Amino acid sequence: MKKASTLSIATVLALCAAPVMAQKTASQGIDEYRAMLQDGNPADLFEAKGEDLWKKVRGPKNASLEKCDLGKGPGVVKGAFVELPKYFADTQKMQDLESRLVTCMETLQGFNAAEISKTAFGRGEMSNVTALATWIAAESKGLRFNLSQAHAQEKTFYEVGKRLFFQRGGPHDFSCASCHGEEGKRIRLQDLPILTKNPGDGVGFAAWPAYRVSNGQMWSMQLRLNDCYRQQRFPYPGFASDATVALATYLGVNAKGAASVAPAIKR
Amino acid sequence: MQTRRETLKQTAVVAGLLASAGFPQFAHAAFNKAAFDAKSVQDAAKAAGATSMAESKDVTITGPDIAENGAVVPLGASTALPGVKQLLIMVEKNPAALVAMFHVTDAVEANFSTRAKMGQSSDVYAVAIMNDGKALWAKKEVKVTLGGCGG
Amino acid sequence: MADPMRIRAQASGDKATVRVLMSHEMESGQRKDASGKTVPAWYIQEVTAKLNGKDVFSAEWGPAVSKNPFLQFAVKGAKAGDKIAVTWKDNKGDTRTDEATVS
Amino acid sequence: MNKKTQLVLASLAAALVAAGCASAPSVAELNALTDKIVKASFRDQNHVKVERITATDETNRVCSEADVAGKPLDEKTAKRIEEANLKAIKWPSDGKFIGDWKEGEKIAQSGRGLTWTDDVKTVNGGNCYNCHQISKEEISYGTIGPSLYNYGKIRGVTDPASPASKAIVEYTWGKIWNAKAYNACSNMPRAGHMGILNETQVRHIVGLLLDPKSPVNQ
Repeated sequence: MKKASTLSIATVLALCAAPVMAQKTASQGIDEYRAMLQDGNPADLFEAKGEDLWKKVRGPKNASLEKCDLGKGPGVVKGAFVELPKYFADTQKMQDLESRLVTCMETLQGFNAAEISKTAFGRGEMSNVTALATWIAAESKGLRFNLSQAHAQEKTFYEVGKRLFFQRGGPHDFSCASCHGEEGKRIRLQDLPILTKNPGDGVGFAAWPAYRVSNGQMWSMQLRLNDCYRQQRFPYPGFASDATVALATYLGVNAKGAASVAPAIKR
Repeated sequence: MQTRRETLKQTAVVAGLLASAGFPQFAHAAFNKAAFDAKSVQDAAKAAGATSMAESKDVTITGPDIAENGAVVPLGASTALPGVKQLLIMVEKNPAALVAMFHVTDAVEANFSTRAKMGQSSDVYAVAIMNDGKALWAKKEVKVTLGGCGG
Repeated sequence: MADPMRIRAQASGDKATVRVLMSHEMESGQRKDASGKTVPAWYIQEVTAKLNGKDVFSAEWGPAVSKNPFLQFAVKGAKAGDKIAVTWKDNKGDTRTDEATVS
Repeated sequence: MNKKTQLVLASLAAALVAAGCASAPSVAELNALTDKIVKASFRDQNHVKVERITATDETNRVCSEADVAGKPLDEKTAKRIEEANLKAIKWPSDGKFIGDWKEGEKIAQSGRGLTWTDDVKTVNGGNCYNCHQISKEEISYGTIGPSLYNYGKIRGVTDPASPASKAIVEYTWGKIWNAKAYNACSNMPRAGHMGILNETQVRHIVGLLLDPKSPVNQ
């Protein structure tokens, strides 16, 4: 069987059980193509921008984000990414990385969180949130996902996320599970990670934020989920809404033990 | 599109920058618009100074056999031949064939890589323009596939 | 102001391989926006590089170079500790220079 | 985050505390909370309305619940769902099942339509290649559904108009129109039933699969 992995090209080549010869050649070609792009991931550009934004004095309160508590104490960046989403006592809610960043931008820097959340992806402060998330994720590269399920809300959000994952709807009756519920499947030539369990290192939840070569955009996890819902023909999930955080909790808990490669480079 | 006035203004800026940076030895760094506007591989090479064209095993074009996405196709051009003035990377079926023109000096290897946009499957070319105006080229086919769901 | 480049320069033997990522839209001039109007071309036209202040590399690009461009070239005689400075200039006259130390 | 959900969560937590209950919320409570979170989190965007996921039919509801439980539907429920969907199939008004395979191929290739970024006037595609191999020429195909290459040939359809082919022709139409008529919780969309494809488009797809001249059957 084929194991979905954009990283271990050799593994894919070796394990790729393609039905016809022409197909095999094509997928080998695609794997070579992906390998060629690994060196020189433009996500580096966003990572650099994010680091700069973290340290820069900005906003109405003229402050940096260096005191932001991402869950491991004020200013601790390394390791935070692989433990999110989690429950935060100060806001009394479940937050993912982006939701938490927006909270810090409001409390520390004086930005308007609601305004940022309403901003389209890639625009204004939202593009800064994405760059920040890219850098923070990069600081946990190689670390393994290990979300807490200690707090009652963390458990509840996992359960809600599971229900969202299997929620069929829209004109096509699609749920997340339609595409990500079985191992070794593809849409067109695109490998689909199974997301009901740990899909492996650097796959699925452990690959985003990622740079998308198709449109030259840096995609955060929020945008990844948003676009999945778009293609599912679902209505629009609010940025950092409870549904997206619950779904991310389900995916993150399932990814326990997977090493993060974010920021990755994707089609 | 650019207005004529903007073009003129920009030319002035470029000239000013070149002068202030004291770049006279890099006179060829001025943008060769004719080469980049040319539609075909031949016309672009000619505009870049080629007087004749011949296929050559001494020039190498690198790229994937299949590109999952035409927006980003890694391409490289190289040669070990002495006397190379410029190395060009071209995509035959793009609206304008020329993607990038690298000026070869004694200080760098004649080996350059970048990434190109491709509108469709096409032959891609590496063209080495020699000091005497001869252009030596190599080509390979790159297939561009349709990716995910959208299309 | 354009975002900074990422430059990696690595010496091996008698040369240094330089890999550069630039932050730029590289708008082709072929694309139409939502209202059907052509988005004007906006792209890096010239890239130059200096080794310890001396010109070593120059290239001209068209709008077919990908967004957020990647460039790789090798500078002869460069060694660890040398400075590589890369400059790009686009068709609107915007320019940016960044520097890296060869490792 | 919005206040509505926070309230829901707070009240849920309060209820649990008040009951002196340290155990996890019940399935019913979690289902109710999920519904509330969905209502609070999703919004209309262009022509795509929230009702698309809040007003789903019984088929989607029972299949989602079975998926969450990790168990297939019980036989009786599955049968009921399949019968209801079978009854809802609209058969070709003019009795013609087989359309133009060339048009069918175009529809099978297209994944357009019905997202919030699609224009409401977009002609919907069938999304077929996203999940199925169909013709041998197209190498960019998905594998969520089975290969449909040689679909008609394998099933011995040499003349779709012949009485011998009637059953398979009808099944093919029915499957595309409403896949849940044959498999209650199939991953396959109900192209005709949900208005993704119109009758003419379904006819072309059936042609693509069953016409002996179609590349599918070469």
